[in-house]
Amino acid sequence: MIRRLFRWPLMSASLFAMWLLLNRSVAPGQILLGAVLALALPRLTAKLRPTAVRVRRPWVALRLLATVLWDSFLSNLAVARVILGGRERRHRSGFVEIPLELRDPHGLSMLAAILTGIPGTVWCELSDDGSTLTIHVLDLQQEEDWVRTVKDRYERPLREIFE
Amino acid sequence: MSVLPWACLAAMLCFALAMILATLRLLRGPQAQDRVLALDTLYMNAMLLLMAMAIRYGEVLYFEAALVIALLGFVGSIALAKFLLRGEVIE
Amino acid sequence: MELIISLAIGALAGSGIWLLLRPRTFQVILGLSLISYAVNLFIFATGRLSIDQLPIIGGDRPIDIHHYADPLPQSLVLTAIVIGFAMTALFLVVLLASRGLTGTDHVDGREVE
Amino acid sequence: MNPIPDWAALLASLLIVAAGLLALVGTLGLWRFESFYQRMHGPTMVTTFATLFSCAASALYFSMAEGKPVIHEILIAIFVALTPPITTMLLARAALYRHRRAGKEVPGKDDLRGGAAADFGELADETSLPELPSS
Amino acid sequence: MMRSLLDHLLIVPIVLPLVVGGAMLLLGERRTRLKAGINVAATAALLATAVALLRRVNAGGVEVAVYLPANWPPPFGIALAADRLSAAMLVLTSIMALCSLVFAIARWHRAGVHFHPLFQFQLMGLNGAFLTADLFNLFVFFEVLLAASYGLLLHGSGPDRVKAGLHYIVVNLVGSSLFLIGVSMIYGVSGSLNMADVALRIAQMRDGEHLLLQAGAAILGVAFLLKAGAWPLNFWLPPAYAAASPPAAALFSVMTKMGIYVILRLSLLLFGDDAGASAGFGSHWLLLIGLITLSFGALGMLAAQNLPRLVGFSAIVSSGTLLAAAGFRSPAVTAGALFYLVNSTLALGAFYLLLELIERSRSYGADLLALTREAFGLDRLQVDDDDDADTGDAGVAIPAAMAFLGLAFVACALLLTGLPPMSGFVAKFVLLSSVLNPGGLTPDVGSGVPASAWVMTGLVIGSGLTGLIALARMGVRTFWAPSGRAVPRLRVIEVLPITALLALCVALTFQAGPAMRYFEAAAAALHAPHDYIRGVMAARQVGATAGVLP
Amino acid sequence: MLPFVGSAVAAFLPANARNREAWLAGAIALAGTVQAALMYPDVSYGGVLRYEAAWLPELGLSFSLRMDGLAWIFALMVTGIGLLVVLYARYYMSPEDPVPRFFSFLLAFMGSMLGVVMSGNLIQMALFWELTSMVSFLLIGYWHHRADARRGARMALTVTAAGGLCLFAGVLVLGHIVGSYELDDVLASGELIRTHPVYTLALVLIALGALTKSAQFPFHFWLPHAMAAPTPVSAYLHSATMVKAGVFLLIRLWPVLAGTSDWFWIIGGAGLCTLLVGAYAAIFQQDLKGLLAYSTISHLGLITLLLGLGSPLATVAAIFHTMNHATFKASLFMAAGIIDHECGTRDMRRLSGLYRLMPVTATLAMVAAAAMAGVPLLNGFISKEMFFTEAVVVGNEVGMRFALPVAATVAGAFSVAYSWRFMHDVFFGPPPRDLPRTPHEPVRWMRLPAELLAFACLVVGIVPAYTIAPFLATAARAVLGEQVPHYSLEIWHGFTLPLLMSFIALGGGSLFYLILQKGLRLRTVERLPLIYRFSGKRSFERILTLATALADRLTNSLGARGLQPQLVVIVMVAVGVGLCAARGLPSLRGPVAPGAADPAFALLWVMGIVCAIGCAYQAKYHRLVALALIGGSGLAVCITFLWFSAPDLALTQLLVEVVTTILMLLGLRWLPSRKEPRELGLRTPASAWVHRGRDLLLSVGCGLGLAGLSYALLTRPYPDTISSYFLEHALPGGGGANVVNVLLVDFRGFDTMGEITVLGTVALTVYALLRRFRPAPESIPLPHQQTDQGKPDGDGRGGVDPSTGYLTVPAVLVRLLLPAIALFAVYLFLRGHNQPGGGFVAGLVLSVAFILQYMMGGTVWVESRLRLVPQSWIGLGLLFAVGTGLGAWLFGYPFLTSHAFHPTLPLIGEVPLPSAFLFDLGVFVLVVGATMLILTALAHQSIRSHRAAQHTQAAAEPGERPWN
Ligand code: NA
Ligand code: NA
Repeated sequence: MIRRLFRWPLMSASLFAMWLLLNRSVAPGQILLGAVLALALPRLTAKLRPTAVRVRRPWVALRLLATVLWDSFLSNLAVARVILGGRERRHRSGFVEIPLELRDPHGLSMLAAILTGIPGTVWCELSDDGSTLTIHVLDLQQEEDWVRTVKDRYERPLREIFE
Repeated sequence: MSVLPWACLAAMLCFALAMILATLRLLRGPQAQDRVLALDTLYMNAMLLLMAMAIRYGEVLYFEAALVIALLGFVGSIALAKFLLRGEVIE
Repeated sequence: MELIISLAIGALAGSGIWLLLRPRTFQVILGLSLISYAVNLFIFATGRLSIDQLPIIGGDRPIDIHHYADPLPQSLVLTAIVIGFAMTALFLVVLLASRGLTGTDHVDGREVE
Repeated sequence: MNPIPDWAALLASLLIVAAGLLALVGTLGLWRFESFYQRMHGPTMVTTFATLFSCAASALYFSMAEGKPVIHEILIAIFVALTPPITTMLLARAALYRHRRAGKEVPGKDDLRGGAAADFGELADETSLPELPSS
Repeated sequence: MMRSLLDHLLIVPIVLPLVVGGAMLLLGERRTRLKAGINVAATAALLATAVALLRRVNAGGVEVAVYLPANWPPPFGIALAADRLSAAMLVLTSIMALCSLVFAIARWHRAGVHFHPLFQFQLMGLNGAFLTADLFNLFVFFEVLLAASYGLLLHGSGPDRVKAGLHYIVVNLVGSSLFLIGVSMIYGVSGSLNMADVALRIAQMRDGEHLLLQAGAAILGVAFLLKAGAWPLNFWLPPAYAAASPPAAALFSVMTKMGIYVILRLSLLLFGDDAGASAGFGSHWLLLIGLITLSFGALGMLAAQNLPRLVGFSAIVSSGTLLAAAGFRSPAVTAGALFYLVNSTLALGAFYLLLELIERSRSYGADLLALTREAFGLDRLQVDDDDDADTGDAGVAIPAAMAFLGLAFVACALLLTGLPPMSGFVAKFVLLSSVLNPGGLTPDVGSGVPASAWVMTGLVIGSGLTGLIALARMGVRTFWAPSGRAVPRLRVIEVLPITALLALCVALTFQAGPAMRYFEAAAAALHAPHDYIRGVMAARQVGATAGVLP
Repeated sequence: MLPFVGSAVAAFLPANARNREAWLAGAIALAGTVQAALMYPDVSYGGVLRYEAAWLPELGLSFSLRMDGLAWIFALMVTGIGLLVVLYARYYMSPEDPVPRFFSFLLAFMGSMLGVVMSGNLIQMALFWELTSMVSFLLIGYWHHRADARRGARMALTVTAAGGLCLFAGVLVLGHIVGSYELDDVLASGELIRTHPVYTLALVLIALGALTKSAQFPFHFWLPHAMAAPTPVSAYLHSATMVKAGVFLLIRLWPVLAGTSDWFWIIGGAGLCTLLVGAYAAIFQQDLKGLLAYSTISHLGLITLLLGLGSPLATVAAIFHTMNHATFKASLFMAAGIIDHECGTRDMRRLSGLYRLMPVTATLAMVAAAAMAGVPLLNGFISKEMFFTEAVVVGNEVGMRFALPVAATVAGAFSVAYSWRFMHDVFFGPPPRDLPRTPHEPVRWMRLPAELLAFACLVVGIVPAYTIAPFLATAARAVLGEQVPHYSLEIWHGFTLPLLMSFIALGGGSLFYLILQKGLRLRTVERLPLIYRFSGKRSFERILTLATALADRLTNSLGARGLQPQLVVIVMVAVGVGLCAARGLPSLRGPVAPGAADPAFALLWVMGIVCAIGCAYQAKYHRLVALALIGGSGLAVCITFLWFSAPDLALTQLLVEVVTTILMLLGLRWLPSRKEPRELGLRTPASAWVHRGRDLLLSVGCGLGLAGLSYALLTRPYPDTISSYFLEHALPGGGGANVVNVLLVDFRGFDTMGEITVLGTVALTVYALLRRFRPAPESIPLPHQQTDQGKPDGDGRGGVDPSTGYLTVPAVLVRLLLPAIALFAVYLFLRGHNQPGGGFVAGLVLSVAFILQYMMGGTVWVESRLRLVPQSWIGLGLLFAVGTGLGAWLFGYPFLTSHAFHPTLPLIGEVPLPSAFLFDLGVFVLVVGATMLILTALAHQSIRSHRAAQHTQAAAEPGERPWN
């Protein structure tokens, strides 16, 4: 019974946190209601979420988050420079194909969120078999650098977390 | 006399200008995907505008609307994108 | 502010009317949507413009209409938005049906000339 | 609302103005870049640090004003991090498809060198969809 | 302190259809027979309620029955108010509803899904609009009735219906926008939505404001004129009514009258003699528009090449007549107009029902259910449609079908052209006599009547003539032409409603005296709305403080 | 007292047997005759019988019967001749004819006619008057399989009923003048009427009624065509009764209307023309009944002329001639009918020498014809003498010293001529050849009516003083009262001018006939010499056609069938009306100072307006662009709401925006694209530019108008609004801090109930319409995107997740969001009463969450995992909302009264639970149901395409096998 209730602990926890954040209150009533909802909603929507999430290494995740934030900050500045800079700087963009080993859908999603969330790179296309990822890079100097960056900085931690 | 309202106004002006830029792209295109992208950007800027407004008037409730845009503003854009990609929104 | 919002209402209504008078059903539906924006803003404006006066009781504002935005036009607009949404949906389906049954998207169900 | 300390006001001001500028620059990118794929990069600035700064400014301000920590802005940050990839990916894929259909090889050899991407901007506008399948 | 149902009488005509409609949705798409039964029972109950209400307001003492849904005092909460006019309209609506429903059960209700709930929602809208004393609530009920009417108009689908429906919807959406603009302007100037309250506030308005209010009222008026089918806002009407399925069209004959009702009600309430600078606003325009509409309708009847279109134009004629009558602003004329209104509604309803039977005799069987499934060649795959076990027309065919059709046609034609012995003649007499003798019948010693009265008389008579010419042509073509048409099979439940409506008209002829007394009282109250205003404004909440349980 | 009621009732009890019907009809007619006859003592010497029943007393309309001498005479004529006609018709009608209908109409007619003559109220008379037109229409068209019958019936109806309407109008005018519609009152107010300014109007209208009914020039043309009716009908209606109604009316109102020059010229003029034209035309008819019809016209003209002369004596003559004409003409018609019945034709060119075959009938006919010609010793002679006398006397008075007598004599001669024609052409000459039937004498009972009538002609003609005199006196007194002049019904007045005229007429007429017979070969004349161009019938039909065409053109130019012109008109009217009403406004800007403009807000609306105009520009060929642009405007609206303190509106607007976009896109799938004209190599015609210019002006004008209105409103002082009450009572009374929400669910919850009904209704309509949806053929195949790219994996059937490949990532993210969005919906719903939110917004949010899943997983996959029955949700939502409202009844409060419960729970404390909350729950459920129903109904259409694609594949496969 308990196990069935807590089949989606991470999601339930997130929902619970979201509820409290939304209500900006930690009154007992809100906690109770939040708990009920946090347990009920994942259950009610379970059928529509066929793929399960498994997060193994929370530490890696935190470290990844920090990396991403920092990269993103730098990229923001870089992209701003490109936009405000001269015409020639805006002509160094191009596609990069990256062979992927990550297969977990949630891992892929996170990778997508990361790549898209970092200015300067855009997730464009994942081949149907999931083996090759095409991204578009704004300031493309060295194709190989980008492949390495993506695989080392993001793919590997994600594989650790999700696979 | 605080600097914050003025800062907020300045930020709001920025966001509004950004919205106009997005609108220009929306009008100009040239392709459908550009326009969808512009619309999405428009929404995001609008969300930021609302947040600045929330600070400016010290009213936390404006934030709710921003939250709705953050959570659901993308739905219109992905519907458009899906339409471009698949020819229909719901298959 | 009053002038801006009046101009906004006017521009929305004008664009809407222009589209309303066009011969294609899709133009008409967009025109109706624009008109309903204009009308909603117009209704809203009848309660006058109040900045930072949410019609939510609380804080230390005296309960007086001059410290609150007029809630009544707001509730009217809400109703109007909902009804407008419903009508847009209906009209959309009717125009689709008309396109399918008549073979044209002209509002009169046949091409002129 | 209680008045907030000057340092907080100043910090919040800086954050929100920075957010404004970032958003403006990002959207400017939408306007200035010449190919669709490049244009996709600009708005990312709006959804990342412009949003983050705004959220920070808001959290700072409301925490000070209400005298208790207000961090619900974090929700916005999370959602804004999660949702744009969906649109962007679908759009990018759609753009690729449409370009291929129009006869361009994307991503082709030229693209990897850069420069040729500008050509895509001149493709015929095909916005009046859906089209008839070309038999 | 359980209060009797009688206290809630005013809300029943609104709540009953809503409950029944909602409950029928839970029954799913099948089980039309059960739904038909429920629907008939509910509509009959509605008729009973309406009659009870009419008796109540017609009894001495209670002139205006007021009900406060949600129990907030006027002018703040929404108020429902029934006076003689509203009650009469309710009765009329229920009668039309019952007749068209019974007619529909013969076959039409199977032509598409959800006929029965839509029908009930339509009734809810009509009843609500007749009862409400709140301007915005009026808008809401207008939308309810329009939404349902869209559904009923499109019921059965098919190219003509969809085409006409498209126009009808667009036009009405524009009308709704005007409605909203008008109402909100009135609110923006007067600060109230309660009709009685607005009427009180108008009297105290300063210069610029009353002009703005009049502008609002004028725009509002355009919306109602549109619904009433006034020229030049009525081009949508003949095709829409012709395309609607007959039971829907019959019910629609009440809907043009809805526009008239509101115009009468509001113009006399808001711009009555006490309205200060705004008194009498718009009546000249009403008269003018009415007369033009009347002429237009008369011309249209003459020009019409088919029967449904002809009847549509005769609906326009009756609208024009009523609008012009409203423009006279005289209690006597209004009373006559009300009599005319009832008569023409019944007649048009009967005619629309009859039309279908006539058309059926023209090409029997081909008209029914425009089927659209062949589009894909996938008939089987589409979700199974609504036809239950029997396909509808296996009933008792009544004998002498053609004779019935002919007689009914003649009766309808007489009603619409205002020829004896049907009540149409009495209606025209009543109307014209009061137009020519607004102060009652007294020897005229040179006081004279305005030219408009003569014009009105001429046009009403002239419209009768064009109607007669057109209907005679159609009738001869339909019934006397040696076309060897098949004798249609009619079912008793198709004949019954038509007969009932015509019988009511005959009864109206004989009971013209009592009916006129009722309408005179109704008109007097309309023209001197003090009682209405006082009744609405004086309504009290139930219980001392609302919202807290005793 | 009420024979016509009995007859009318009986008329609607049709039986099948000819005899029974005839007996019934005969009995009623006989009863009527007897009853009428029995009333004689009461009405002679100026007595008046009255019967009155209240009908519409307030408006001066009562059901009143009034029998005086005139009415008595006419009533007797109606019933008496009616009796004879019934008897005649019993044998005339063939067994194949639907006799019940005939007799029922005949009786109905008798009733109506009695109603006309016995009406004591003018309105009631007009009523019966029209009734006679109606019934005569049915009787004329009795053999409606014949084209001439149909045409004749329509013509008669149109003319007489139009006249009847005029009469109705005239009577209304009379009533207006007199202040009463009662005949007694009207008859007492002759002076008032004749001096009233609208006397002429009344006279013209009433004259129109009378002249059309009595087939007077220029409305005479319908009567000959009415001869398509069965002969009994002609005999009854078109000689004895209905056509006499006009005359009756003129006699009836003679005391009040006559005596003016208007009267003389209108009535007399029409009568004179009719007299001559009718008589002249009668000579040249080939149809027996046609001859009789024109002669009837002529005689009616004579009567009308007599009445028009305005002298009392002429009026007496008119009454007398009316009676005489009824007798001889009815018998003539019966004779004609017998001939027709026996010979099978009425064509005088084919008939001849019938005297030998049917001597009795011939004798009868000749007696009657002689009476018609005015031969001495027959009744026609006496009244004609009176006419000649008056023509001489009155002609001198009004300055027509020669014209009137000459005209009278000429008319007399004509009438002699056609009487000759009738007698000579039919009964004499060589025996008839190749007739359809071999004629012989008819059965005795069929001849009897004619015999009786002919006998009456003789008797009255020979001994008038002992037969007709008292009755005539009675009638004359009823009309003229004390004015009754001295007159004598002697046959011999000595050698006077009238006698001379009589003889001139007799001789001249005979001579004229001879000349025509020999010289013009009368039998070959096909159309009327000299005046055939002025055929009333042709003019009538031309006028009708013209009127119809004109009406058609007018309707088309005053109306429009297209939508755009209609909308242009509506918009123009709305703008015009608004401007007109507000034109007195001293200045647009009112006294209230506007607030300081915020540059950010201005920029926002620069964006909003650019989007709106862009949308207007792009919508025709670039739908997707327009859709995106309108989203920009919507966003501006939404932010504006928030700017001016309307968070609920902003939320709702935003969500509606999102849902609408999805909806439109779902729709665009089925709307084939349009190509720009330049792509197709077309040029826009100039007329289109004109239209566009007009529309542009109109839309700019409309926009400025609305902007002006709103600016005027915004700068006017804020009224003392009812909203203050809502602010004050929201928390204490409504139990919520968010006043807008309290308004929605409590103060004006009734509106919301209607609103959700609208939503539900529309959803049902959409669903019903899509059930029978036929998409455009071009849009049926799968979109090229899908045929080109295929689907990554499966089609979602059998639970296989279709979101694989490039759809994986979006699907994962969207599915992760589902519980979050659902939670958000719950949040918005729960706090709606105090903060922005509420059932509607929450419902939309949840719907969007579901639709997102549809977008990712496809319809089939989602619906295999999520069973929503949106229609039940709609029903449930409605019932929940209404149920909450009805709950208040239990506590004795009106519908929808809100109650706040405040249960205190352990640990949590007091929980505010207003009943409005339950109401809002209903709203929530309904909104989810309706939105889902609309969206999924559209989405389900796509399944068709997929199936169609599968079908074509499946069909293609077996075909390919043989090749492998
Ligand atoms: Na990026
Ligand atoms: Na305010």
